[in-house]
Amino acid sequence: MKLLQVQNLNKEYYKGDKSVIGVLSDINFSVKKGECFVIIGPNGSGKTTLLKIIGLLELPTSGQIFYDKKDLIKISRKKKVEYRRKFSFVKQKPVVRNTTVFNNIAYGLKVRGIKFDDYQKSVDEIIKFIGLKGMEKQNARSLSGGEMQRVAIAMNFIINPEIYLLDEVSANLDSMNLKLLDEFIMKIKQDKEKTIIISTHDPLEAIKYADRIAVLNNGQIAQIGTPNEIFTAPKDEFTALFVGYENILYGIAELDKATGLSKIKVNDLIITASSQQEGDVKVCIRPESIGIVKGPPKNTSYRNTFKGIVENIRELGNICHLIVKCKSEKFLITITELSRKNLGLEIGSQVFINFKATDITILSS
Amino acid sequence: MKLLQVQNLNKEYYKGDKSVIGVLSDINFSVKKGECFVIIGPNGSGKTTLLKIIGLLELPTSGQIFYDKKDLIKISRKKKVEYRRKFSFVKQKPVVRNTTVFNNIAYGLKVRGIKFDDYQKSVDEIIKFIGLKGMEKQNARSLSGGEMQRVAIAMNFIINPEIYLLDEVSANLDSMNLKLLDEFIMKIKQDKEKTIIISTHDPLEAIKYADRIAVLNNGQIAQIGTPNEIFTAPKDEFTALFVGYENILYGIAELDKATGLSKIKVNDLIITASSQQEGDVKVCIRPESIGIVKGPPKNTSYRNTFKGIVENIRELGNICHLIVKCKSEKFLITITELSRKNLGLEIGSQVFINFKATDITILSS
Amino acid sequence: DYLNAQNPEKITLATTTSTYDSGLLDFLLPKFTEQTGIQIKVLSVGTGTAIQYGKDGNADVILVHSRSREDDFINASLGVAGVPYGIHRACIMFNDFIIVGHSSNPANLQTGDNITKVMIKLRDAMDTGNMTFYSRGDDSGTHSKEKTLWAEIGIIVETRWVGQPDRYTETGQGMAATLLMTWEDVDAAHEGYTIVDRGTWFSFNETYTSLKILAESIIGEDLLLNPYGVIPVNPVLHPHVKYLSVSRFIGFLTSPYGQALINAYRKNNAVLFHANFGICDVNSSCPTTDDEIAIWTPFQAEFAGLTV
Amino acid sequence: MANEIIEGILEAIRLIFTFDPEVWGIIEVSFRVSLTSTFLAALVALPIGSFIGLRKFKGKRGVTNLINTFMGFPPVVMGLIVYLLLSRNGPFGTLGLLYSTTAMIVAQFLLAVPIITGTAKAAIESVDPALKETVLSLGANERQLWWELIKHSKKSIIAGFLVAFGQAISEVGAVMIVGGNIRWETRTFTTSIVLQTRMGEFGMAIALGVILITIAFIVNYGLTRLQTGAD
Amino acid sequence: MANEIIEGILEAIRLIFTFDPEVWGIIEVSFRVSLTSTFLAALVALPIGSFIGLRKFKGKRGVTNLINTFMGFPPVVMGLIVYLLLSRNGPFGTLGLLYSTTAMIVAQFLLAVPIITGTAKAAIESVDPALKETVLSLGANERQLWWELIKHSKKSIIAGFLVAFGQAISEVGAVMIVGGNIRWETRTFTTSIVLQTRMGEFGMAIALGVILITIAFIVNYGLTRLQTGAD
Ligand SMILES: Nc1ncnc2c1ncn2[C@@H]1O[C@H](COP(=O)(O)OP(=O)(O)OP(=O)(O)O)[C@@H](O)[C@H]1O
Ligand SMILES: Nc1ncnc2c1ncn2[C@@H]1O[C@H](COP(=O)(O)OP(=O)(O)OP(=O)(O)O)[C@@H](O)[C@H]1O
Ligand SMILES: [Mg+2]
Ligand SMILES: [Mg+2]
Repeated sequence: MKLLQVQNLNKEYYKGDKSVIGVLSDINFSVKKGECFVIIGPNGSGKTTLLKIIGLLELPTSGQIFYDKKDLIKISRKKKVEYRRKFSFVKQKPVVRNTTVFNNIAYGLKVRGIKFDDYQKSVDEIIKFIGLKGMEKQNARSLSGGEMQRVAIAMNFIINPEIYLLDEVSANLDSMNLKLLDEFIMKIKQDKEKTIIISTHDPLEAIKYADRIAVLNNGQIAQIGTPNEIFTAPKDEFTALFVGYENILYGIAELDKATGLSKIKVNDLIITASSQQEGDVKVCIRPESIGIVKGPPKNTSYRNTFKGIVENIRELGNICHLIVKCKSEKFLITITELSRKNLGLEIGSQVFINFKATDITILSS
Repeated sequence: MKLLQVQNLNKEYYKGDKSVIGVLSDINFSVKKGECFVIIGPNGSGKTTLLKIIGLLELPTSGQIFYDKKDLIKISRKKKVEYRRKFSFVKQKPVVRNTTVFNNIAYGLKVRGIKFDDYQKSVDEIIKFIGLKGMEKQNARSLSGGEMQRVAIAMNFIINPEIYLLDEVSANLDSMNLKLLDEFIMKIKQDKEKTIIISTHDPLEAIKYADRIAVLNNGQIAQIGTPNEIFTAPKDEFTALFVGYENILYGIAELDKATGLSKIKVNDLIITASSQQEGDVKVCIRPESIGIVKGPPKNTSYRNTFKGIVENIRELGNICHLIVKCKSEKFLITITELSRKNLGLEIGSQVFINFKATDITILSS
Repeated sequence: DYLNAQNPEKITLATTTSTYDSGLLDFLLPKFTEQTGIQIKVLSVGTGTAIQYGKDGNADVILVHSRSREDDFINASLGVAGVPYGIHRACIMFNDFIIVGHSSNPANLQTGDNITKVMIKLRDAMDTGNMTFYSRGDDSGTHSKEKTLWAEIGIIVETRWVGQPDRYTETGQGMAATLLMTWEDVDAAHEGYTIVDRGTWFSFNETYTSLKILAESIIGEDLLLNPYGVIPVNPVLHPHVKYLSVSRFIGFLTSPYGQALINAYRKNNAVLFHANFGICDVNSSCPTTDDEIAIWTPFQAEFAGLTV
Repeated sequence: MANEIIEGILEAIRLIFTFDPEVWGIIEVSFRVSLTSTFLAALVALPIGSFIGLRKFKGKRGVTNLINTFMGFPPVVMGLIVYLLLSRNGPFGTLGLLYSTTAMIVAQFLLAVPIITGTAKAAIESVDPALKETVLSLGANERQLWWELIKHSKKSIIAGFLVAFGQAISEVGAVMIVGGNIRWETRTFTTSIVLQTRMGEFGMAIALGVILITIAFIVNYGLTRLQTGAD
Repeated sequence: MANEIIEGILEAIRLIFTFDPEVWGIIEVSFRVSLTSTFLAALVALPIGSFIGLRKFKGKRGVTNLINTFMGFPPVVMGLIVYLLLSRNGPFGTLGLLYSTTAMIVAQFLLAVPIITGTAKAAIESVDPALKETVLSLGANERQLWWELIKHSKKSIIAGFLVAFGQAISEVGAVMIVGGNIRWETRTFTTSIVLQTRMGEFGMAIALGVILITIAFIVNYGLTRLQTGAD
């Protein structure tokens, strides 16, 4: 079901010298209810502008945005408030009101007419969750970069919107707080009623969260697809260069009590990982992490070894990309040209691929 | 030569409820001329506060900062301007003046009394360098997050200060612009007269730039040392958890014309890498990237294979850390407990370590 | 305030600043209120404004000193549709004008100079640049009087000294301010002279000690006299005015008691106003007609027998 | 010179401490009229000023100009206009409001509205647009946004209010015309000062000025606490 | 009512287009005096206001209060004080400045200084402290920082300036006392309006008001372009 549909969207700005510059041109995509849609693109590609237009904070020069078949661009000022309340918007540069942390987080509820007694508990809870317990009364303007980012996240998450718009939401967060953010987002993803649109310039973030990815380049959409499509089969050079490559597999993880490792069933392969996840997961293996050996390896620390056939070879200077098919799964592998020559690899060669249980990233999906 | 010396620095703030909170306590360190000093710490640990105090933008509650033996805290308002001009300060959240990109970048030169004719060329050049050619006349307030960050960087780099203070300088930059920043910083590092102090919460950034690292935890310095010391021998659990682990080796790279690969001499080891760097470099190999085999591997895509002895084993649940000594270098390696048991590894075991030429990061140092 | 406006026991008197500022009203009015319970709100403004207030019906009664404009005010043909703005003027008192200047007296005014001579001397001194004449230039009673005096020697001030404030300064302000400016002008080359009513003069003569009376009315000359008239606003035109209370007020002013009070009022030990209701000789400027006397006499009864 | 000023100050002290009923009446009228008119003006002007500051519309520059011009509307003329309106033969003559404190409040209100409108507009326009976006994105409706921006630019808005109050309390032209400077009723500090000046009582005029300034200082103290307070 | 106003407007048009020399003289005096005094006041008040806004010091609240109070300094009292200073037996009597446009400029200057100081202070204090930090870190000295903040809060500062100018051009108490309302010399719009009012010539008074407002509108148009301009 298409919840949000962006059609023929254009946005132009006047530059200082009054010449017109197109920032977004002919943007078309739609987002389904319950989906996590990631917009990835380099600096200045128009991500923030696009999110702002969707969030009804800016007007497009032309084009439509349908929400449940209603064109949001055309509605009245008053109606806009109503629709804006269906969105939350974590800004790239968080701005907080000149008041306490508590009041900032409570604001979204307050403007919706909720009474103090009714929101106090949930605000306290979320403050605890983002690790700012004890700072409720501090003026939010005096927070550190990461603290403020967390307040901005809490501010927007507490209002429990239909659609979350997150603009480079992980900026300024350290590794621990990134995990917190992951938890937040995963929780939302579980709720099939909630839709997420994230913008980022970080391919890893896109992999982490995306059900689908749109690659934005210079105000135009270069490619839309699943993470696997984007990362293993980029349509153009820009996408290839910008997002890089990554093996992304979907599987079901089971914890092996004896070893403390996860066994992940990916179609007809079983992959071992040191993370302790269970259930539906995404397995990410960097093409650089996979090694190739000719004979079946023995006595190694590589927990994952699969037999496969080289399906394709792309030479890229001193390195090359191999596509190796192991049973029904394909792997993208980066090796040096030297290795390829030494091993005498050609299309059709039989090889064994090797990767460590500690060297894969498992994301719940 | 100690250029900057921070002594017994304390900073306290009043919280909303008027209780006092210590943000920095008893900070002591010194920075040598020409050094790149990285302060790493989680959100809210006090990095920004520390940099602001050094940059004379905030007063400490107590303590001294000596610059060339002069205590900067005690000098007059007027003198402060003079010393402030020796610093540049890229803020965590860039703020630009409400004027064009050009004027923003030129501002630091203008306030130093330099005439338009004298700075015009260098401003134009730096604008080109940061990829904002054609946007000179755009109001800097309307820039995208990454563009603004680049303007902030250019604004501060063009004034050619003695000491660069960079607060989470890479935030908001996409991968291409990160490379640009690397170039900038490396260029400064080559100039032995220039000193850099960087704050970050990203261990990789610390590795990339640091000559020395200070780990800040909750307003206190947990450890100061070289990247290698910090990343392979963290003094406490906090540091270990926060910075993670990384093998960092120093060597001299030579390009092998025939293969297009680099040969890096690290003491008595030669490491092969697919990057095409030459000269003094830092070699970073993630502990997860290194595999272990019992017998000498043959016919593999692993360009780097070294014989070594297991020196130490640390068990960490389902995974464990091995320290393997290969000739005079030590490697930290993460494998699963299962692998260790299967391979029967004990302290003193002889093993071969394996890693791919494509799976190491080479940084010029 | 709204209620007060409906209350006939409160009437509004619009008057010129000279009567109010001299303190006379503060002396008289409480005595009236004491007798009748009628309170009087005083609006002390310029002559023109006082008359305008009367015309607009914003005052119940006016007390001014500009004979020609008073005549216009009660002139039916200048009213609204043949109804005059005011009726039954009563002249209640007068004082006189004097000419003051710095003691160096460059115009060389002499005691005993008649008014024509005084004006000629002033004109000559002004023309030679030896003095400045300070005129109120505000169409007030005093200003009208001044213009009449110039007209006596054939001068029309509007055209004679136009744009020459060094010789003829129009202050456009009240008497006090004009007197002050006359005093301040110390420029030896052309020292200041002005015409002032004796009431105001007595409020300031001890402050501006360098100013002296250089000319005053000589017996038998009424040109310098300054009669004050009180006129009720016409209730035919403005039905809301409290004509009855106003009539009692005028009865008070014109009664022997009121007249005696006026004569008794002193400031700086000087008599400022001379009561003249019903007196008809040259020295009182004889402004009240028999009709008017007849109208007000009945209202005086209320105050019979009262003594100062 | 020194004479008059010292005399004035001594007289001021004497008047205050002898609780001269006339002086206290004047204090009451002055502050009641000026505070009421300024507060009422703020009620009207804040919404208008912020509306103009917030919205973009055709003719905005013209409106801005008009407001700026009306900031300097001569009080005397305003007094005249209100006089003509409230005059017995004017449109509202039957209300009988002329020469009452109500009339004075009306005139000062009209003078204060443009001042507060203009400063509020400028203050609202100076707010960082990013804050506006944030507040909107959190679901604020126009009224809530407006209130947020007002709170944010509190300092400048209070400064504008203080200017308007200052002008009101020190204004003389309009209150003189529509109030009539009637003793015990509509006499204010300023009309009283004018009267004393006219009567050559400079010392007394200055005494009244001293008292006015002193009380204004105390009133401002309260308002200023708002300004330098919480923020 | 309607009479006087229409009559006033017609009279205003007639006066302007017949180039009545007296009216043009009044225009010249009014605007010269008020513009000069406001500009001079801005020169003094901007540095003071921003200094107070920028720095933290002991007694800042007291100073703020004082400024706010002096925003409402009664022009009549200011007129008196300047009069006493310039009077023949006052300390500056020998300068012979009384009843000159210079004296009027002095009085209006003193009235405008607190208004501009107060609004500038509030405007400077409303600037995001992060901008201040950035400008300082780029090496600006105090003067340069100050100028940056002024530019940044341009809108509110111009609003303050416009208020001060508006008050100056419409002020009557002080210019009347120290200028003397001398025809052909120190007569301004407002003193003239007062005179016409005293004479009961309400129509003429309104005519002058209309002309004043019209010209003020044109003057403000220029100043407002600065305010809504580049920014
Ligand atoms: N008001 C404006 N006037 C002119 N140009 C603008 C304006 N706002 C944005 N732009 C330009 O539009 C382009 C897209 O901006 P946007 O903020 O959407 O980029 P982004 O993809 O979010 O980049 P980043 O990753 O750096 O945040 C940029 O080049 C920016 O300079
Ligand atoms: N003015 C202030 N009042 C009260 N607390 C403050 C103030 N300024 C900073 N703090 C607190 O001091 C601590 C350190 O802040 P600082 O900005 O130095 O952290 P940081 O290390 O830069 O963090 P981040 O990585 O999030 O930017 C934070 O907890 C912050 O809330
Ligand atoms: Mg962006
Ligand atoms: Mg920080």
